[in-house]
Amino acid sequence: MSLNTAMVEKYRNNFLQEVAGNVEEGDWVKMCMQCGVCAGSCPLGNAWEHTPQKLFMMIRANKRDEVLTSDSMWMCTSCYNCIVRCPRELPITHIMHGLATYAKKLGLAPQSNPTQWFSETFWNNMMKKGRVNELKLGLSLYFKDGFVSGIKESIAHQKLGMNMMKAKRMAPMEIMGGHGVKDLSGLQKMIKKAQDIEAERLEANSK
Amino acid sequence: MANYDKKLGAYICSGCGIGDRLDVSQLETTAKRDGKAANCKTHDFLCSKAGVEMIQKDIDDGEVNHVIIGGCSRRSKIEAFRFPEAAVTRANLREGCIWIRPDNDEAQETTQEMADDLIRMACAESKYMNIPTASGEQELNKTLLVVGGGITGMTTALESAKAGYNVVLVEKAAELGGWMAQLHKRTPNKMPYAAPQDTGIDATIAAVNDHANITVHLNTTVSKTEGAPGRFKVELAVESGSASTVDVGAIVQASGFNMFDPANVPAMNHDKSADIVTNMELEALANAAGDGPIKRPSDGKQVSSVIFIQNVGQNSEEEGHLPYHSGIGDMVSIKQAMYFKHLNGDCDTTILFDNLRTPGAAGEDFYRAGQDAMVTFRKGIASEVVAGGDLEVKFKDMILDEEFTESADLVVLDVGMVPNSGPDPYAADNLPKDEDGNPIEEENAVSVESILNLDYRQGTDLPHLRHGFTDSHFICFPYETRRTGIYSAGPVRRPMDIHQTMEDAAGAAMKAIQALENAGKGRAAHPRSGDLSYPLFRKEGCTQCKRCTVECPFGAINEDEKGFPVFNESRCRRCGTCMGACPVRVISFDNYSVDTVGQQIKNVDIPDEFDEKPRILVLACENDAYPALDMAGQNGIEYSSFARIIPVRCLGSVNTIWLTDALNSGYDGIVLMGCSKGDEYQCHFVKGSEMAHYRMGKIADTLQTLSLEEERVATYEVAITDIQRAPKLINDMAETIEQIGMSPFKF
Amino acid sequence: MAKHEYSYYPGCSSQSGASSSNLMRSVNSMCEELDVKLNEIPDWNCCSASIGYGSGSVLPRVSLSARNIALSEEANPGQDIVATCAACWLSTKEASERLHEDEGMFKDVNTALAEANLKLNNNTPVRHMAEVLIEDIGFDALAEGVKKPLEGVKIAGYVGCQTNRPFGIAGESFENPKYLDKLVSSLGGDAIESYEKKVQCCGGALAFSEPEKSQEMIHGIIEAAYDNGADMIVTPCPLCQANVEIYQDEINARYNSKFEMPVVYYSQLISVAYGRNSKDAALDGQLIKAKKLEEIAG
Amino acid sequence: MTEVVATNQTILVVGAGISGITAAVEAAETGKNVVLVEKRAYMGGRISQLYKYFPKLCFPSCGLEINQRRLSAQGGITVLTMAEVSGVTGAEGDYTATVKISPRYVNENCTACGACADAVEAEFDNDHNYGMDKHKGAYLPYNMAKPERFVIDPRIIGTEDAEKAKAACKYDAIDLDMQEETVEFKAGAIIWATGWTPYDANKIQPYGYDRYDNVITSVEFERMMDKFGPTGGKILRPGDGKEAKDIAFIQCAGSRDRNHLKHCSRICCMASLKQSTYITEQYGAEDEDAKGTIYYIDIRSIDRFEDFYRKVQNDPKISFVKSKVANIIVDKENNPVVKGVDTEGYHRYETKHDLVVLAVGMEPNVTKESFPVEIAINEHGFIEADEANGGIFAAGCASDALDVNRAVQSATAAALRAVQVVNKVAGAEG
Repeated sequence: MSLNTAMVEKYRNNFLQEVAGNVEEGDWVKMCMQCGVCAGSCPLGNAWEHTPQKLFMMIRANKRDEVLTSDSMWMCTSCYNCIVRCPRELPITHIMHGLATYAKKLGLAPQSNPTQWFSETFWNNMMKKGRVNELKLGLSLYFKDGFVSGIKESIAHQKLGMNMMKAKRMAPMEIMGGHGVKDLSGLQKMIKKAQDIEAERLEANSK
Repeated sequence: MANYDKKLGAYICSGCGIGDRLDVSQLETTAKRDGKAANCKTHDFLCSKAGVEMIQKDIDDGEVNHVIIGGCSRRSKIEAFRFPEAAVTRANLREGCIWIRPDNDEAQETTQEMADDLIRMACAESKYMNIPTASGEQELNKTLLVVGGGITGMTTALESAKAGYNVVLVEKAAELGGWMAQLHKRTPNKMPYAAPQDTGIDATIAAVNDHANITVHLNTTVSKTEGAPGRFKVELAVESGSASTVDVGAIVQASGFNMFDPANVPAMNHDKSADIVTNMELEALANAAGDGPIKRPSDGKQVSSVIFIQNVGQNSEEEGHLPYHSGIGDMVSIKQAMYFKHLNGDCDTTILFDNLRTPGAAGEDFYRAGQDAMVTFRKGIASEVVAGGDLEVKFKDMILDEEFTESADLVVLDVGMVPNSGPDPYAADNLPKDEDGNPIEEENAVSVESILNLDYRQGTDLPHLRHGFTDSHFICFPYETRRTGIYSAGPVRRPMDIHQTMEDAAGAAMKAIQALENAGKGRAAHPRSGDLSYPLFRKEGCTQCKRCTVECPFGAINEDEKGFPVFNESRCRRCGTCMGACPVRVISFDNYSVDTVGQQIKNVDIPDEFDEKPRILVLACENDAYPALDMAGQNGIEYSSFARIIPVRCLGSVNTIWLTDALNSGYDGIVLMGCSKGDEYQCHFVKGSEMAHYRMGKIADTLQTLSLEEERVATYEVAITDIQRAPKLINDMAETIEQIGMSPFKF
Repeated sequence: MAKHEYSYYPGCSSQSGASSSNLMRSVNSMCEELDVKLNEIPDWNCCSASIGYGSGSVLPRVSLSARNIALSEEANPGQDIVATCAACWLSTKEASERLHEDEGMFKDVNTALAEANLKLNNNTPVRHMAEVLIEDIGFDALAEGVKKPLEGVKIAGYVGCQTNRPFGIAGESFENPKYLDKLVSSLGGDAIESYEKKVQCCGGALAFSEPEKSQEMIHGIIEAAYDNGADMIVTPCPLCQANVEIYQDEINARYNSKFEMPVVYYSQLISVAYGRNSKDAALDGQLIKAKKLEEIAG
Repeated sequence: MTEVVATNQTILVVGAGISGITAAVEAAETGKNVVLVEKRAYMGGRISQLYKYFPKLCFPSCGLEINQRRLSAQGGITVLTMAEVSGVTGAEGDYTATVKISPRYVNENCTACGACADAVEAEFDNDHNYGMDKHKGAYLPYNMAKPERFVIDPRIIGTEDAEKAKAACKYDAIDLDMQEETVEFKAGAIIWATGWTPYDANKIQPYGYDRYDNVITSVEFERMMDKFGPTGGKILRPGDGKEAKDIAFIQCAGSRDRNHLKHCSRICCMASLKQSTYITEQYGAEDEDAKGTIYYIDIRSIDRFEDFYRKVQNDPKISFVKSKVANIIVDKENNPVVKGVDTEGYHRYETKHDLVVLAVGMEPNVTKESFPVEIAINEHGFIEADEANGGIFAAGCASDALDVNRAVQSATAAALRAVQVVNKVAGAEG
């Protein structure tokens, strides 16, 4: 049984409880009073199909699939505007991140969403050396839709790249390796452990 | 009535510019010659210690017992010019004369005339008034009657007893406690406002039963109440048929409420399923549960999902619904939702609300506590509860803008409180009217059984304000009922929760205690608190026309077997509406009578027609219009020097004879200024202004008889804030006179 | 000994050859001038920024920051951690705060850290360089050291998001923080106080994935600076700096505008005002040259 | 020297707003001796700064007139203005209060003739009008101020203005050497009626009250309607003095907000509903440009007031948006533009108005730290009824966020509780 199915079974008619138990800061969702200040404060408000406040209402209304497959929370730029204005002090930014992560873990995150993809690429890039390699990150983004479109993208951004290089803010040699953490294995073991702890907990919650 | 030689002393202040603007020695002469004031003195700073001492010495020496102050307004320097052993009148030379007139040579003559008249008027008033003393018929009865043995009544009783008074507590049912005794828990009244609390009702009942100063009468109703504050005689009827009489000084009505009948909202299908319950019915289920889970009535299944529907039949214009809101229903539902969270484990608990009404500090804290306990709050309007094995609630989620159908084991309806207030004495006046002006009967008219059975000319119970509640109409004076010495408390007054009701009970107890104490001394109740005057009545002149008994805004006046009025002085609020109503002018007060005003009118000097100096009589309510005119003076707003302003207790006290006399003696115009009337009346005596307007509607006949133009008399509603408008109304009249000409009735 | 000493967390983008290497250079110059010594946390790792959320969930992300704090505590005991990047500062500070509030998480994190033979005590304040300037040095002291006042340079202070929210600088408003304006004034420049986009998000998180969305936001930020007469924008955040500066060509193409608005760091302003040359102030790292600063720097 | 005659059968009432006045008058009319202490130079408190009451739309000065008359008619009340209770010792039935009285520089000789005000020149922000206009260095706080006595602003003391004021007074009422004094007296019970203060709108940064001229508070709006207020009774934009016709009311400005006041201030919904009627009052029903928008989370018109809510809902000029406004910006004409999302069905708005009125919350004036004795105060700063409070009772908004009607109710109840104490003392003393 997939984790998703197990969660559906476990929480049945109570998505709010599921969110409270498994999503980063999800326990706060119940405290929303539907004032809408987050919705109005989001700089990307126009892009959201469901605003944070509406997502919270949908959670209470057990609209599980709609919430978890939504691309809305992937619009979050982590600007924290909602958090500082929320009259109930809900950590909305974190809840958005948490919902996104949770959806991804359950395999429900919208595959087509570019930020979802970028986020993963960023993480993988970072995990390779313990520090981000901006050049590789950029290139991998350009090439995300295949080699041909990657070349096109690269050409389109060529001027920018050249300028950055000229200003010594981009180093072509980075492609060969670049900066990194010395104790890479320690770092990776640490992350693995943290991931395991979370995974076990989620697994246990689904029972 | 007073029986003493009046010694008038006129004291004229020349300070505050009065001496600069007016010929003060002439004023003194006027007071002596026209005002017949034996003792006349001028002081350049009358309110100073020396000035006041000068007056006091004359009083102490027996030279003067009627003091006339010519200086600032009666609203100014009240503390300085308080001479309790003398009758004091004031001629308003400052705010009412020099401050409203331009300081120039041209205006000097008319300003002086105005001042002279003000002195004449004050002297005349003084001459015709008496120093009021209590009638001597008072009784001090330190016992209160409390009607209703719920939390309101019990709290009233305990609070009064704690202040050292005796209480007779009457309860219709066989036990004390009322609705509160049926509650499983109450909403919290202590920080941190996080969980339902024990009601503590048993301890309250025990405290009432144990208190030496409280006598409890169960299974008892009030079958008759007669008398007045300080001397009410109350007949108590016991269910068994026996009766007794108690004497009490004041009464608190704490007759509570009934629950709205959900049958009035058919879509909720309350009668179709035992699992659709009202909020009060849920309390019984919670009590029955003990410490175990709440079970649904139909089959005893443990409730695992419950939906609360808020606002059922409330705040609605639909037929059979309540036009108001109980206000407490959301708090109650949060409390009850917590029952399920505490008793039924993982129970899904949803509250469908429209506007979540959890006000104040305690309210918002409790709302958050409910959310924290995982109660689901949805802004949703329920359209129907479908009865069946599993109940279904159809509603529109207002946030998601979507129709939903959710099933539940139990549905709880938040139904409102309906006041248990007895029949409204003025029901017919208050009913909404159809196009022809006939009252439309309200469908859900409340209980018609009388609570107090008052033996009053104007009905058996406290008048309703709105929707059956006996609340006060006054924001500033929430306990002012229209029956002196009888106060209502708790949800009969307005929907309220336990915390508020207990505060209200203490407040009502305070007022009741105050009423009986003052009745014992012959002092008037609010708003003329402390006034010792009372209606005097010349029976031999009375024609038994009953106008006074009908028009008294406070239902104070009864009729004896022959139809003569019985004034019940401690019920009287001293507004003088009876005096204004009396066609044969047999009603008066020591300090306020047809003469005290009539003689002021007569003593104004009326120049002859060719002087082109009209005279405008202004009768201004002392609570609102008169202060507004004072403040006009304070702000240098000018008005006609032809106006002669007389403050009246209430426009309701204006007797048409004053107008007739004024017109006959050559006044050119009359302006009456009372408070706003109608549904949102601001008249402190409730009906006074309305009565006056009604009476003035008929003045046209008088004018016609005298062949005078209708425009010569104008009646206005004037608020205390009409500081610019009130002077303008006077000036308008001056202009009108200029247009239509002087009165032909000058001598 | 230097007057002020801190444990320094430079972050990925400040490394040589990275997008805000110019920040690093100007910070070094600034610190020399202010007698501030920065001791780099040895073997620091990426904080994963906010965008890490998609793949890294809470515990891994917090562990990343916890590792940096633990390393700092080990190598630079007793020194406050100072970051120059808003995202680095926020991630680290937020991790530290959450670990203070959540004992369970603190335990979990230490379990994870043990895999790397590290232990977190979590008693180290985490601060942004702006806090050091404002709180430890102060505007008055900053003004005293100015050798070449930035006279006549009109500068819009763009604070952005993460230096400002949710923590911000003590005593400053989230909606209208004034510290950059005060800084500009202290350096003798003209602060554009009516600049109303100072806390508007630049959409950095979406710059790569959904550039049309972020560039719309950047457009507004630059436009408001122009409308208010700014010669340049100053910012305390490398992500903001990069976003607002480097896409101006693309934005001009998209919106048919002609922006050429220099975007600099506070550290560059200070370096110039304190008399350092263009190179020390890393003005050569500008894609859009801050000519007025170059003129002053000589 | 101010003399206060008091015994342990005296009731001390702190604060002479509507609650304090009510408590004092109710107790005095029951024959009790009362000392009423007021921090301001005049009585009346917040209600003296209101234009109208809800739901009747009547004028607060009307009831105040009666109350002030009741107050002066009673010999039993001693009023101390510009006075603050600085210390309380003792216990129920036997308190000693220390009261600090600031110099008014005007004694009881004052006839309120106004000559001093004519003589002085300096002007200061007028607190009665929330600083929207100025008063002179010698001034009567407002038309109905009681005691009806002028005040010399301490800021002119030592200046030429002070000497001019003194010279202008013919009644030797100005005493420039008046000093702060401290009086001590007995009281059996104490009623704490210190009321509330409007939440500081400067702190609500997203709404830019500190930055935008045309964003004002509800209490300021109230002053605008007063014909003797700072705008002469007109609704004018502070920014440019133009008439404001399209007015936004923002609810919960500082209330129900953990960044500000956690509690619901109860009155603001009704206050805004009331203020929305001022639009028609000012411009008439026919003026199509005149309209109001109420942005709210929940409308809490509670109980009998619901019919007032319905009345406003039926007013075509007034619309309701269920939304906590996210922030306000201004356009080039300095018009406030209100931004947010209508949460009923998700509608994003960015609406320009002429004027924004923030329905600011009620902050209790008491703080636990400032209280002279140990007392039960909840986290919101309101005094709770508690046995441990002894003979000290809260009245009105010192006890909860209350409207006037409920405040008076609370004050009447507090009067009884004080009467209970002094009656007990009287009983014990025979």
